[in-house]
Formats: sequence, C-alpha cells, structure tokens
Amino acid sequence: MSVQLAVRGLTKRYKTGEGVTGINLEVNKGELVTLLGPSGCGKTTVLRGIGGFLEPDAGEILIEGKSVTKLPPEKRPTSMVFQSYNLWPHMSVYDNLAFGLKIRGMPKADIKTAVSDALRLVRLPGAEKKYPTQLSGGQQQRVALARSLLLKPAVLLLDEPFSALDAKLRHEMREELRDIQTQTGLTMVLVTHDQDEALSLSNRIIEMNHGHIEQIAQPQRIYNEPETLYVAQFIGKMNFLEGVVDGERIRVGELSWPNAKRLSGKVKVAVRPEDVGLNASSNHQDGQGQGLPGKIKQIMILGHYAEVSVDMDRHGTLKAFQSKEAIERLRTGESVRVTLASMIAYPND
Amino acid sequence: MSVQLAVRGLTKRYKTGEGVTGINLEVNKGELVTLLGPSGCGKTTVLRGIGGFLEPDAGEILIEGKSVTKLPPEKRPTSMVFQSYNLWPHMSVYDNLAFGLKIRGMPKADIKTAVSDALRLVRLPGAEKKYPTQLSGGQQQRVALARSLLLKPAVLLLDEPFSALDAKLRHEMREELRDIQTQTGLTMVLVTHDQDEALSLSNRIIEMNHGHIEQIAQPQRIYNEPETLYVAQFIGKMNFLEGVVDGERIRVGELSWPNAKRLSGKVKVAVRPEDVGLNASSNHQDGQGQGLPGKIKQIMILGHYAEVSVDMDRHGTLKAFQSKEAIERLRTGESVRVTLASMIAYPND
Amino acid sequence: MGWYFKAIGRRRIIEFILLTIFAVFFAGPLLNLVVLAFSGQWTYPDLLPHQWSFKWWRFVFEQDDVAKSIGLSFLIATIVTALSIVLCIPAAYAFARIRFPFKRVFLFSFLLTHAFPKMGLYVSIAVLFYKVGLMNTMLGVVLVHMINVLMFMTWIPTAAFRNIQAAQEESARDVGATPLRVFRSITLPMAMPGIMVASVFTFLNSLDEAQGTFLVGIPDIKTMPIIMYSIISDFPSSAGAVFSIILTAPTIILLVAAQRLISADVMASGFQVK
Amino acid sequence: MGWYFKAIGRRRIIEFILLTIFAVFFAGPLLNLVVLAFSGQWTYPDLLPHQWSFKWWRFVFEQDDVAKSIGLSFLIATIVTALSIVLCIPAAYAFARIRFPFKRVFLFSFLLTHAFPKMGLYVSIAVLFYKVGLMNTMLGVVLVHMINVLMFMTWIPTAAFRNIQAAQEESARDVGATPLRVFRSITLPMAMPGIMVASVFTFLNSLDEAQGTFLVGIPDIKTMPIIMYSIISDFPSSAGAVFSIILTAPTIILLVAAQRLISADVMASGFQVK
Repeated sequence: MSVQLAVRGLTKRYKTGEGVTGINLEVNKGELVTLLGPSGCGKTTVLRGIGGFLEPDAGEILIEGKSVTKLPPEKRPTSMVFQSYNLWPHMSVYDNLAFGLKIRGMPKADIKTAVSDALRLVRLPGAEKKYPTQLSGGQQQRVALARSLLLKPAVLLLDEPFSALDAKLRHEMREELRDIQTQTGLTMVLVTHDQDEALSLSNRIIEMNHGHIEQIAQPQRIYNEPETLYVAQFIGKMNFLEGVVDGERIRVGELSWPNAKRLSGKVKVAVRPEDVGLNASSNHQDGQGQGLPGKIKQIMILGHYAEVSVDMDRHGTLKAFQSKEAIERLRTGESVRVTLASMIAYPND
Repeated sequence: MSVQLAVRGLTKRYKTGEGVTGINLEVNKGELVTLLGPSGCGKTTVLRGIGGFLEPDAGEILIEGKSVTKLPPEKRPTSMVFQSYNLWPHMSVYDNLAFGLKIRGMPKADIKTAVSDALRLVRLPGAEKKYPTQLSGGQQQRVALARSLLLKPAVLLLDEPFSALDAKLRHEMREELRDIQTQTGLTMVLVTHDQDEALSLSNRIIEMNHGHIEQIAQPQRIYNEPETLYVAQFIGKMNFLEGVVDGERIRVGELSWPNAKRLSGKVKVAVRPEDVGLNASSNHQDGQGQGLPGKIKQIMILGHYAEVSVDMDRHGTLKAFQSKEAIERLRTGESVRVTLASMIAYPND
Repeated sequence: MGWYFKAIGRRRIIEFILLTIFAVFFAGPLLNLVVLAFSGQWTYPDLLPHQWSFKWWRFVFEQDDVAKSIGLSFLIATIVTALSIVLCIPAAYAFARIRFPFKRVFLFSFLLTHAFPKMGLYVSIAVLFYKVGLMNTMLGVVLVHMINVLMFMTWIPTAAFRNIQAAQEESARDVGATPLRVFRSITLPMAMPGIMVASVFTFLNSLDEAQGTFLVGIPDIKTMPIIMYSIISDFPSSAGAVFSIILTAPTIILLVAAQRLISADVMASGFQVK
Repeated sequence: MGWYFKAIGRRRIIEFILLTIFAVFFAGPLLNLVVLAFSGQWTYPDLLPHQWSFKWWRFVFEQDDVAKSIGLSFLIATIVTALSIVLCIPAAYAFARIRFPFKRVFLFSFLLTHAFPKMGLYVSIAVLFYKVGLMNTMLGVVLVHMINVLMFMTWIPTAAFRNIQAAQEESARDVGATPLRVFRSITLPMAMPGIMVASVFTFLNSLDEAQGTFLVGIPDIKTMPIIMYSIISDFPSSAGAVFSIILTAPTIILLVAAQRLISADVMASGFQVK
C-alpha cells in the first residue's frame, strides 16, 4: 500500500494556548483514518491544516509524495465535508454540485452525468432541482458529500460530518459512508469526538489529546490495548482500581495478574465492564466464588445487555456489563463476589 | 402498593390531527413510569394533561384517589420538570427555588433550610447566589429538578428533562435521577423518546404510538416480549424475516420454532441481534453448522461488542451482535451459517 | 400557550380588535388624505366631499417648482444610494469579518441614529459646510442624506455578511474557487437580500428627508419635501394632500417591489442580530 | 476566518482605519459644535477660536421662550412615554401570545414607519385634527408624537415577551402561582429590559420631534426643536450650537443610564426577531 497522505511535524499554536505540536502521521491509499479526541484536542486543527485552511507554524504536508504545504485550499487535491452549513442556499443542488466542475472547465454534458452519478451514489437521485432549504439535515450532508466526491479528491476530509444529525440518522449515515468508501476506494480522514463512530468506521484511529497524538492503532487494538491511561479512559467504559506491585505480580485484593509491563509501587488497574464477572456470594462455599466482595447498587437494563453498578468495599463503584440472561440471577442490594477476567496496568501518576 | 395516579379515558385531539385517544393508565406510589414513543405519539400530551397544562376533551385524572381534572396547574399536587428553559433568568437560584415556597407562605428560615437541602440532593450545594446564566445546561436542569423536588409533589412529571444535554451528561443525570428516586421515594412519570433512558430508568414502560398505548410492561418484559410489531421495531435493534406457518411450527428456511401464538399463513419473525449466531461455513462438515446461508458484509466494532451485517441469500441483511472474542474468528466477505437462538412471531400485516 | 387567552374564541376576537385598531390608526389618515386630494367641495360635518375633482392635482402640477423638485429628489436619492453602496458594502464586509462585540456596536449606533436629536447634528454639519463652502450645493445635500443612512447601510449588510458561515466560503475555496470568485459567486449573492433591503431604505429615506435638506440646501436645492412644506403653508390642505400622495407613491411601489423580490424570511435574516 | 484579512497585522490596521472614520464622521461634527458653543471670537481659517466664552449660553437662556420650551418638551415627552406604555404593553403581550407570522408583520411595520414619508402622514393627521379641533393643542402634539413611536413601543416589547418561553411561565404556574402572579413576578420582570429600551426610545424621540409638532402645534405649542429652528434662522450659528447641546444632553444622559441599567446583551435580546 502506498502512502497517500503524510503529515510531518505539523505545529500550529493559537494565542488561546490551544493548537497542535509536532504531529506526525501517514495515511495509506484507500484507508479511512479517524482523528478522535475531545473538543479542543487539536483534531480539527490537523484536518484544516491538511485542507489548507490554516497556515502551520511548522511542519510539512505531503499528498501523493508532493508537498502541498504552501498551496491555498483551491490548489490542493483535497476536499472537505464540513460539520454543517455546507451548501450555498442561493444555488440549486445541481448548481452546488456543478460549481467546482465548472471552475475546472468541464464540458456541460459531462457535468450533468457526473452530478447525477454522484447524487445516485449518496442515494439522492433526481434531487438536482431542489434547493438546500428544501432538504432535511441528513439530505444536505449527503449533497455536501456528493459535492466532494465529484471532485475525486486524493484525500477526502470529513469534519464531524454527522454530529448535527440525530442518533438514528447518524447510524445510517455511518453505514452509508462505509459503503461509499468501499465502492470508491477513496482515502478519507474523518474527525470525530464520537468514539462509537471512530470504532465502527475506521481502519485506524488516531487518538489525540491536548495537541499531541496519544496512540495510532486499529480500532480493536486501541480498545483492547490502550497504550496510555488517557486512551483507556477515553475509549469505551472502563473501571479503574488501585493495585499494588508484589514482586512479579500485580495484586488487587486477593486477585492478581502477572506484571507484564514491569511496573513498580502503586499502579492503576483498568478493567473493561465486560470483563467484570459477578457471582452471588451464596455460591461462595462451592469454591468458585473467589473474588472481591461487593454489593449490587443498581441494575440498568440497556437492551441486549445490562449495566450493573457494584459498590465495592474498598474500590469505589465498579460497572459490569452482563448479558440479559445473567441479569435474571442478580438482585439490587445483593452481596456478590467480583472477578476480573482481564486487566491492563498503568503507572499511577 | 396504592395507586398514586390514575388516568381514565384521557382524550385530546388537536386540529392538526395529532393528540391522544382513550388513554388509561395507573401509576403506583413510588413508581417511576416512562411514557416512551417517537415525537408526535402523544406522550407529552398525556403528561401535560396530568400537569393541568391542557384541557382534555374527555377523561379523568385522579391523584391519590381525588379527581384533579378541573383544577388549574397551580392547584394540582403535581410538579413538572420541562425539557429546557425552566429557570427564571432574572432570579438567583435561591429565588428560583424559594418562589413556590413563598407562595405557600412558608417561613423564611424554613425556606432557607429546604432550599439548601434540595440543592444538596441534586449535588449543587451552595449554588444559591448564582444566576441561571452562570450555570451549565446540566446544572440548570439540576436546579429545575430541585425546584420541583422541594414542593414534595404527589407526582413528579419529567418532560424529556435530559434531551438537551450531551450524551455523557445524560448518562450521569440518569443515574442521579435513579438515586434521587430511591432516596425520596417520589412517584415519577417521565416522558422520553430515548429507549435507553426508558429501559434503564423505569419500573414500567408505557409504549405509545399515534395517540394510543401499545404496551405497558416492565423494561425487561417489553424488551424480551414486545406485544406488537410496532413495539418490536421501536425498542432495541431487531431483525425481521419472512416466515411461513407449517402446521404446528413456524419455518424460516431450514430453521423452525413452535407456533405458540397459533398464527397462520405468512408471518413476520423478529429476532434480536444478540440471538443471531454466526458459524463459519467451513465448520459445516462437523455437523454443528446448521442454519441459513449468508455472507458477512460489514463488521462494526462498538467497544465491548461488534455489530455484524450479514447479507442473507433470501432474507435481506441481518444484524448480529457478537462479543469481541467471537469477532476475531470472522472476516468480511466470509460465508457463514446463521442460527437464530430465539424469535417472536407476528402476523404479517 | 399563555394563560392570557384560554379559549380560542376569545383569542380570535382580541386578535381582530387589535388588528382593526392598527389598521384604523394607519390606514385611516391615509384614506382621508386620498379623499381630500380628489375632493372638489367639502364642508366640515359631511363624511365625504360633495364633489370629486382633479383640480388640486392640476393646481399642484402647474406649479413651476413641482416637476423640477420631483426630478431633483429622485436624482439625489439615486446618487445617495449609489454612493452609500460603494462606501458601505466594503466596510460592512470588513466589519462582518472582524471579531468584536457586534451586537453592542450595532445597538449603540442604532440607538444613536434613532434617538439622537438630528437637529444638533445637522446644525453642526451646517456650520462645517458653511466653512468649506458646501452650503446650497448638491454635494452638501447628498452628504447630509448619507449621514442619515450610514448606519443602516453598514449594519444591515454587515448582519447579512455575518450570516454567511465561514464553512460556506471555505467550501467554495475547497472546490477550487479563488478568493475573488468566492466573493462574487458565493458571498455577494448570499448577502444580496440584506444589501437590497438597505438600499431600498436608503432610497426612500433620501426621498423623504426634509430637515437636513432645508438647513443645508436652501435656497436653491429644493427637493419634494421642501416644496411640500411651502405648499402646505401657502395653499389649502387639499394641495398638500395631493403632494403627500405624490411623495407616498414611490414608497408604496418600492415596498411592494421589494416584497416581491425578497421573501419576508430572507429580509428578516438581514435584521437578525447575531 | 474570511480570506479578506490574511495577516493579523493587516486586519488590525484596517480595523483601526474603519473605526477612526466612523469616529470622525460622528464625533467630529459634535466636537465642532461644542467648540462653537463656547467660542467668543472665531474667524474662518483658524482651527480653534481666539476667545472662549459663555456669552452664547447667556444669550440663549435670556430668551424668554427657551426655559418654557424645555419644560414643555420634557412634559410632553413624559406624557407620551407614559401613555405609550399604558397603550402598547398590553397590546405587545397579546401580540406575543397570538400566533401569526410575526417576522413579516414586524418587518413590514418597521419598513412602513421608517421608509414611509412622514410628511404625508402628518398632513393627513393635521387635516383630521383640524376637523376635530386638536390643532394647536397639547393633546394634538402628544398624539402626533405617539404615532411616531407606536411601532417601537409595540414591537420591541412584543419581541421581549416572545423571548419568554412558555415553559418559563408554566413552571411558575406549576409551583403554585396564579396567572396574575405569573405575569407580575415572571413575565413582566423578564420583559422589562425590552420595555425600558422602548421607553427610552420613545422619550428621546418625543424630545426631538419637530416636523409633526410644527404642523400640529403652531403657533402656541413650542417645544425645544421648534424654538431651535427659529433661533437658527434668526441668530448666529453659535446660538444654534448652544441649543443643540441642550437638546443633545438628555439623550446622552439617558443612553448612558440605559447602558448601565441594562447590559447590552439583554438589550439586544429585545431586538431579536424570533
């Protein structure tokens, strides 16, 4: 796979103190990479830097091996879908889509074909004559997507394109974007603060925090093996317990695991809620009821699974995801033994 | 348990064609009941009817056995938390909370104690002197909740109180509301369009559709045994397949289940994504690979589980929830055998 | 949803009464004016004149000054509008793109131009003009008219330019348009309703301006409202009525035209203070 | 974020130039006015007068009419403001609670009162007043002033009332307040900034009104602006400058007071067309 986009040492500082420092990343041809992080982490700054909408203080941006750092947006082979207010309300959908092609001097007949093809791709065939205000929010974003797709950009940039839509539509649009990416094979960089969106759509996720990159990895990897405490906190729900290094093992109460990272002193032990096992204390005598003592505080049923809050004697409140079958054996207020199927340890800072 | 609130035959029709017809429901003392449905289903109309903010065309509302149908809102023993714009911006938090108590003629010292208690209950101790504009959206809703709690209403009404907040805050507020309900033992009626909210908070859910009630049941029951096709579609994700009644059994391809509801002809078979099992076709020879043939179209990882889209030969696209362990054995494009662990059948209409 | 009107019936009635009052308050005097302008003979207690006639129209148009003053008024209004557009649109665009407390500035200048005693301003301008020899010149009158509309011509287009999202301009750059092309094809057309509303305002305001024109333009620059003053004081009220109608006609025509060209929603967006 | 200003340096410069132009355009004439009012001797090419003096102030206040006219102007402005509040606030509340295309009506009446030639209206009113004997009376002048401000006094409070969410009134009912208590404790205080802005407008507008007062009030009802006209035509410009300052002073005082009482944001909410 060839590298389609490379960002080298991108730095941009704002007077407010926000910005990014020394961002390095590479995106392969045909990949969908997500810049994920909370607002103010600099993800949009990186995207706008790639698109040419801001002048970096330092660093270089290469697309298909050529530096575009000095080019204005209209000269870059990128195209951007913005969060909202994308379309020009005084132009019909056709004119919105044709605008860029006209500038390129494409013959009128070709424009017509290209526009209707693009509209078919975003599932809005025949919408040419409508005006943006006649379209729903989701339809407007589809048109904006079509406008960018039409130009066959070397890199398609998406700046939280679905965040203004409601939950159901957002899910639909995600699947459609995935389909379009499969069909067109376009290289895409998506900015989002929504970890579900990042996990479900990306080939790789770039997790950002305070202007730097915390981790670049595939979704499963970033979920299963978050490299830093920050990533562990940000992606998915996570329980944190205080652990102690005891020679070759890390201990939390009577539970222990090998000290793979060779940490020392006190450590933070991160456990996913789906790795938390609950056994009624009454089963203790049969020898399997090992674990930390706790008491069920609340059971929230969330459809196909339930989130159980367990008040631990010494470890605050833990969350456990349980299947709907498992939940029927549990009662609020009941004492349980908590087992932790797997964990990740971090130095305590 | 005594009945705290009863609605009998509530009917209210608007000129737009929306409204509710013949609503009957009972809420027990200390219960939290949710009115769930899409916008326009009439859930807010029912709530406003209970609160006295609209005059019903017909029907009666009883609180603690007494009819309040003819009383204006200020005379009813109810209190309502609105979706937003609750607070009075020209009054401090203290004055916002004290307003209702002053009208009731409570002595000033008592008001002071009551206000500070209520603010502690909603985790905003000492916020008395702030003004609403100085508070975040979540804090404003907490103050609004405190204002209603202060009055110790016979029934607390909540009209999508968290829908204007962001996802994370919404989750927090849900847990807090649950805690407050446990502590105060108040009877609550919550209106929401968010099924997660309804499933996680309620003692019982009242599922509404087009101005009538579809089902009243406990969350688990409504999730596991949706009475109507509408409820099956609305609550949680659901797959629908075409089935055929074949004597005592309902068949979908080579799979079959007993015809418990005694349906006839063609039926709709509803299957939860978590009940969809996927086996790689290569395992077929070992005898366990029974099921419907399909091909994996897309795998979306959603943290502790993954949503797998399977293109079925004859049944469109099915969604399957798979654990993160199970997913590692599956590849996009792979042929699989699909098993359905359980199903609910509905007449085909 | 207010408690004010419980029954829809009562609401309807009050609505009707209110609208009637407003109609009578504004349409009443104007209707009276029309009747007056076409009346031949009319004695007090009667509701309508005895005789209808065009005699006052003939009388007004036979006045030498009238035709000239109409031409002059429209000429000045056109110059004022054109100059204001040239001056204020670039300023408006600049203001729209500068970040400062827009609301505050808008409001303050709105209050200033609307609540400030114009006579004070006019007198001081007259004093200045006297020194630089602009009294009794077209240019002087045009400048006075422009001072009146400067705020409108700047702030309404500013609001219109502000309503254009950065993403809308950036999208256009993104698909390959140069900055100039973006302004011509995206920014300007999107702000056009606001600019048109402001221009109509300016034109009508200039047509109607009397105080400043009187102070700066006398004795030679006599626009329609100035002539009207003298007719009103020297001749019967019917002549004044005729002149009033002549003065009112372009307003109504322009307002109706503006309403057709620009939908009320778009116009309103020009006023939204963001 | 616009392409217009790339470098922050250039933006700063343009910002500065623009603000300077605006300041010179408005502050310049006013400053000139102040200098003029306190000048003893002043010959043309010099920038400042040779002598400073209060002689024109003494001259103006020695005029018999002046003190009387100031009192009269403030009396009329107070009456106009009070009557407008009594008339318009209930109407505004009713309008705010009636559902009709508010934007359209607001805009149309805004255009009407601002672009409509006032002379036409005044003449027809004068004709009516003549018939019913209101010419040359206080009541007549008050009525003319009220017609000028009716739109402001209705629509600004209407917008303020509209900004109050139904849920805010309903919450108050919910905690036990009667409809009247809700209006007194919730609705009215929340709309107060809008009402105050409108009232300040009305007061200043009445203080400054000259055209209508002249037509309806002559010869006996002489307010400040009317007196000023005659002083300007009969005496040197320095006397006019003094009078201009007297007329301007209450405006500035009221504007500053209003700014202190009401934050700009709250004031702005009164203008927001929803």
